[in-house]
Amino acid sequence: MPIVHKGTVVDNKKVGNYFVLTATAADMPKEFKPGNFVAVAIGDERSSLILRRAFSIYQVNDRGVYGGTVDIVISPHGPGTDYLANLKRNDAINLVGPLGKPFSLPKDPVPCVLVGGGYGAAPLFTLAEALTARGCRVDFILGASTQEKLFGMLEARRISTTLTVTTDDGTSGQMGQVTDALPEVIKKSNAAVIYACGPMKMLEAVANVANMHGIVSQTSVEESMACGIGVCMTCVLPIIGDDGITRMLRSCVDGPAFKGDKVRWDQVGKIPSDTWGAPVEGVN
Amino acid sequence: MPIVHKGTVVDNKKVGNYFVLTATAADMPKEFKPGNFVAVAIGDERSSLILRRAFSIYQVNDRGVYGGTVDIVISPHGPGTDYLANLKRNDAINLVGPLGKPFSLPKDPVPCVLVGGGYGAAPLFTLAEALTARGCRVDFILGASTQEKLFGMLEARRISTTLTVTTDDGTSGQMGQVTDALPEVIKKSNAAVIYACGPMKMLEAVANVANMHGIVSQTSVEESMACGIGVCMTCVLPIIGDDGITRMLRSCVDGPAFKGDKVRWDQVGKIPSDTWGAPVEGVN
Amino acid sequence: MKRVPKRTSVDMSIELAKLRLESPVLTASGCAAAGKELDQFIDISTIGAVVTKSVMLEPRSGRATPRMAETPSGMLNGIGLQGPGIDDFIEKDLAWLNQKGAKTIVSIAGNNVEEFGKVADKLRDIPGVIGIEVNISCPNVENRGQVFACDPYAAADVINNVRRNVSASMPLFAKLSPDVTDITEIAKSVVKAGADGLSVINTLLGMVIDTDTLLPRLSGKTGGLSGPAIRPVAVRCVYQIRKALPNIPIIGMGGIRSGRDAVEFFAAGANAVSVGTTVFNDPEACVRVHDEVAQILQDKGLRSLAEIINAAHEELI
Amino acid sequence: MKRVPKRTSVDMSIELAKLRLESPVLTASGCAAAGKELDQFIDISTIGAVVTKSVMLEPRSGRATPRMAETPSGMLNGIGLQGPGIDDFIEKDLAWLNQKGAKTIVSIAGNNVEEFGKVADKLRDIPGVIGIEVNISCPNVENRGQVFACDPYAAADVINNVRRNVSASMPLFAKLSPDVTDITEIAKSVVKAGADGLSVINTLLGMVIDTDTLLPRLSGKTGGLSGPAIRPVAVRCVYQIRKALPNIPIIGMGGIRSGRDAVEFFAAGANAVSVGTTVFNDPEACVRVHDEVAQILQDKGLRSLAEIINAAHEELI
Ligand SMILES: Cc1cc2nc3c(=O)[nH]c(=O)nc-3n(C[C@H](O)[C@H](O)[C@H](O)COP(=O)(O)OP(=O)(O)OC[C@H]3O[C@@H](n4cnc5c(N)ncnc54)[C@H](O)[C@@H]3O)c2cc1C
Ligand SMILES: Cc1cc2nc3c(=O)[nH]c(=O)nc-3n(C[C@H](O)[C@H](O)[C@H](O)COP(=O)(O)OP(=O)(O)OC[C@H]3O[C@@H](n4cnc5c(N)ncnc54)[C@H](O)[C@@H]3O)c2cc1C
Ligand SMILES: Cc1cc2nc3c(=O)[nH]c(=O)nc-3n(C[C@H](O)[C@H](O)[C@H](O)COP(=O)(O)O)c2cc1C
Ligand SMILES: Cc1cc2nc3c(=O)[nH]c(=O)nc-3n(C[C@H](O)[C@H](O)[C@H](O)COP(=O)(O)O)c2cc1C
Ligand code: FES
Ligand code: FES
Repeated sequence: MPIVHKGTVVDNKKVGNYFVLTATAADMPKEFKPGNFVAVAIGDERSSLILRRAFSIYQVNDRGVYGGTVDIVISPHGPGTDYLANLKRNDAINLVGPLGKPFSLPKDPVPCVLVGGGYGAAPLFTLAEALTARGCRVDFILGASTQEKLFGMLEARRISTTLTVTTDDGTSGQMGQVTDALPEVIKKSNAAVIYACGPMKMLEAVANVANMHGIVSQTSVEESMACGIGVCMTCVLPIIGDDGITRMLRSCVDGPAFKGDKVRWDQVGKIPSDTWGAPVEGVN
Repeated sequence: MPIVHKGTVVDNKKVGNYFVLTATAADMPKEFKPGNFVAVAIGDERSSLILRRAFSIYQVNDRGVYGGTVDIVISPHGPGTDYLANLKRNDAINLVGPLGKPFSLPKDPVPCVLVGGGYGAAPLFTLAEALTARGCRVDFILGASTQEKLFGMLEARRISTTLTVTTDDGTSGQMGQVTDALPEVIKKSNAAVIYACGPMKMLEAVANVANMHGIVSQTSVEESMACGIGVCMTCVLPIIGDDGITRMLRSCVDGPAFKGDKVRWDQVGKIPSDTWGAPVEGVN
Repeated sequence: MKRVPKRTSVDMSIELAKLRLESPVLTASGCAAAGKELDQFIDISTIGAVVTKSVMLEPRSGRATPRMAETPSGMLNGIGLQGPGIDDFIEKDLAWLNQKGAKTIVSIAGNNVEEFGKVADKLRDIPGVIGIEVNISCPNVENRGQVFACDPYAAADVINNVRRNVSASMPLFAKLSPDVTDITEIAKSVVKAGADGLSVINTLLGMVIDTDTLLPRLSGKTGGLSGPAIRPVAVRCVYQIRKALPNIPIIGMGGIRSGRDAVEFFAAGANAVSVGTTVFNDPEACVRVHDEVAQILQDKGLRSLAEIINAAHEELI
Repeated sequence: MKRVPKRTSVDMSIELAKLRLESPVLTASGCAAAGKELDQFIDISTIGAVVTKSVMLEPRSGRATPRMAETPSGMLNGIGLQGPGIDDFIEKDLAWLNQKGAKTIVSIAGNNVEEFGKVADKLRDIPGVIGIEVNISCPNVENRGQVFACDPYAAADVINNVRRNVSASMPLFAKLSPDVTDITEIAKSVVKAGADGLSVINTLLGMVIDTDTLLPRLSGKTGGLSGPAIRPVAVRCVYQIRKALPNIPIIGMGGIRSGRDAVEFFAAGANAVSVGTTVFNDPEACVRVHDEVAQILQDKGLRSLAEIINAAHEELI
């Protein structure tokens, strides 16, 4: 069960272009599963920003000196993320979580490739641990536009069989995109599942590669969210159900991870005309 | 000329029920005269509180290690004052000032009584210095509901000929109100002018005592202000002009100090029917 | 631990149309889905009532994303009434609410007057529905037509039709839009047509433009503005309607964030309040607001909420 | 040091009705008095124009205090048009503005249709007045306090009368209220009656209740809501009017705090903008907003403000 926690910032350090913020979080770590996220309030009741911001949970610790804590990775680029990046030790921070469906884990100890784009890597490290604990081989691919925007290279190296790094500008690893490296990694590792988190375009490309190789992908999407808890219907995208019918599902409670072959990638931001309940005339 | 200054908090200490906040203020101290106030923003552009709050300038320093600074006294009791009371050293603070007409000083070195109610004492200390510099005798009366709400006793004692203290509950000084002590102080000091700052009811009572003694009073009023710079017309009260006509004057630019006998005390919060431009039918 | 209202000595129960509710704080339609998700944070059976997301006759996909934009102290939404349709709603959502012991006010919407009636008819004799809120004011309907709530005749037609399709004892609340020249005119019209009470207010029509693309941020271009930003407009609407209709039950809403905010609505004339957008910020808000109101009343030395209702109308008390 | 707009390579000048202004940023009526106080902070002659506080025929005391209440990201005001009357205004305020070289748009108001005409007539042949903004968002004393701007006929009557009392070349702007069911109807009506342009929007009617006394906070009970809170409503109004009247000059306003906010208005269809409530927070706002808009245009690689006006209307560009 998610909780609302009035926490405090334990630490907030700059790492490349990002900030890794540690906050007290009471019982959240106990409830946590890889793939969950938290919704963070931006300021107190004086703030003009009334919507929470969603952040993948990067790490949890339920036995620290501060009791339970969670770590999130912040990419500052707007009013909310800027605010959080500037928080200091002991500042108040209000979190709701853990939220969202966790990643589905394979029943058998099959090889898995984890693909993270930029801060999208954040939820993959606890996932890697869980997979490893099940005996899965884990190979990592981290990509970003440039070196500063890569996240978690050292850690990925530590917990994976292989780590492949790509940057668009070649400042670190191979020049290119994660999907340029993906087929090779799939081949070498004999992957059965691909997990991916990052920009929507990357997820689409990863899902396509997985489909082409006939293997399962789980993509953790990032849709604009107002509530994060499933009550507002802002965070929807077209997902094909087991019955073959496309529905507008909430990424906050039905996701954020969806099977890559179930997302209508080319129709994200639209209502496909065959969607359950779509307007008859096709207007929006 | 007032300026808009993006300053920082140098210090913020609790004194009784109040906080004395010191902020960098660039050239404000050079322009300052006793009786001026500053308008302080509550938070940055993320704040939902968009109006500034007015505070009497308590002290200025134009040669400190931080350059120019101003001190204000904060009585926390609402969202804006609570916010300011919680500011810490190095926090950002945005000030506009110095604002308002300064107190008028007597041309001759006449005895003056300074009456401060609660944090209303704040603007009186620099005034006392200016009066003393002109050779005026200064007697102080400080009053409050209770001891914790008295402000500046030590300082008042230091810069005045006599200090009289009153509290409603008798926790410090005489039990009673400032006006209970005032006639005696007027008599002893042979006062020619009374300066007062504090709650409106106190100002009214002080003005009445002054009138009864046939001496001049200057009362620094506190009306709810939206702009503090004279452009919004929210801070008005009925003031009798030299021509005998009552006008709704802005306390931020025509005051905050007005001659006590020119304020229509019983009509504050109303439009007296003989006001310049009053509605003909007397409706509001 | 799900939050439940604190027990106090203050009587927080209310009379609302033909209803008696233990708490004056309800959810707002579209801001609590059908209660299930919120029940992780608060015990949904302990709040005044769950007002469900407006449901239509058929399933509905809603609008394309982006469906929302944050605004100063508020937000703009253009969900487009995504929902499962009334049959599925009754079968799943209502069944869940009943099993939980929640009090449910079902919000209904329609593309035309007839549809409203059909949806209402489906709710006839369904157990657990304590009231129906008729959303005649959603500005987001994809149908280009004028909003029902902006025309006294269209608004009355809808209420009339719904009234005919429900039992006489079923409390009907008409939900009004503030986007009109005179909201009391619409209020009078729907009351005459058979509404037992009024829900005041729905969102204000607004637009946010993306300064990068220079195009409207929402896929539907305009959307509904909600949150604390609109509170003064909502309080004014409640006040005006209470003045015009001294006895009509009113559910007040629009930007309620705290108990103090709710007290403004009660004083203006609301008999109950709905908390909408604030739930996105604080999933426990409905219970917290209840507790804060009780505390304020206690601090004032009052024994019941009833004592402050209409207090801002000196002529009524 | 008074702040003045930074020089940049971006052409920030605009055409507005028959006017050519060097900056698109004006003050908003009632939020800058007659410019003198702001001239301590910014060089008032360097902004687009000073729109003065609405002036009436006779001196006016305004309403009793309290005249304002702060609201989430906004404020409520009920000043009641305090002012010196048109004669005194011309003699003192306008003389000062002229001496400073400011461009002045005089906002006028009246208790009835005739009064508007009389005030306008007084301004005939007075040098330095580059335009007149007609504040029809005030109550018509002769018609039960009905606001002129809420009725297309009353609004047109006022504009008609003013038009007859000024020279044909004098640009007239009608200032519209958002408190109407269809703002484009009022817009069309006043344009037909002779308005050369529209000022969009005035405040929204609102109320704040003091939770201690349980009574309305303002002496006039209701007041006008302004500030960032109302921006989405204002942008929507500008957008709707631009769509309905593709060529009418529009001064956009309502909650502009930053250059980004102003860009929303330009994209929605405003040819110029007024900054109101924000001036209370930042006395330098008119110049700052100008600078920020110029910077945004420069960052977009654009050479003139004209390139973004109407950009949100795909059909118009
Ligand atoms: C499941 C999930 C996990 C995420 N994990 C991370 C993470 O680990 N690190 C990180 O830096 N960011 C993460 N994000 C994105 C992050 O939530 C947005 O960057 C952030 O909300 C933007 O807020 P802002 O005020 O800085 O920017 P603005 O763009 O100004 O935000 C304005 C509004 O839009 C919403 N919004 C805008 N972009 C997004 C977005 N991409 N996703 C959700 N809401 C959005 C905001 O919540 C806010 O209400 C995640 C998003 C989701 C949905
Ligand atoms: C000239 C002047 C000098 C002042 N000097 C001091 C001082 O030295 N120390 C001190 O603690 N306070 C002083 N005040 C009062 C102080 O400005 C208010 O207490 C403060 O604005 C209240 O803000 P709030 O958010 O805490 O409370 P709220 O009551 O919630 O304020 C809400 C709104 O009302 C306005 N407001 C409410 N009360 C007042 C008031 N009394 N005066 C002006 N605006 C008000 C606020 O500016 C704000 O916009 C002074 C006021 C004036 C006019
Ligand atoms: C995301 C969202 C969805 C909404 N959906 C509905 C709806 O389906 N039916 C309805 O009558 N009102 C709907 N509303 C309006 C709210 O019920 C409420 O009237 C309005 O938001 C004002 O209250 P608030 O400021 O507390 O949110 C919705 C509001 C929001 C923010
Ligand atoms: C204190 C105050 C006084 C105002 N006085 C007038 C006025 O005299 N005439 C007028 O046309 N508008 C008046 N307005 C409305 C503003 O000009 C403007 O239309 C409105 O406030 C919206 O813009 P803003 O959000 O930038 O303030 C006033 C607004 C405020 C806040
Ligand atoms: S963010 Fe509200 S339903 Fe997903
Ligand atoms: S506070 Fe605005 S005129 Fe005085």
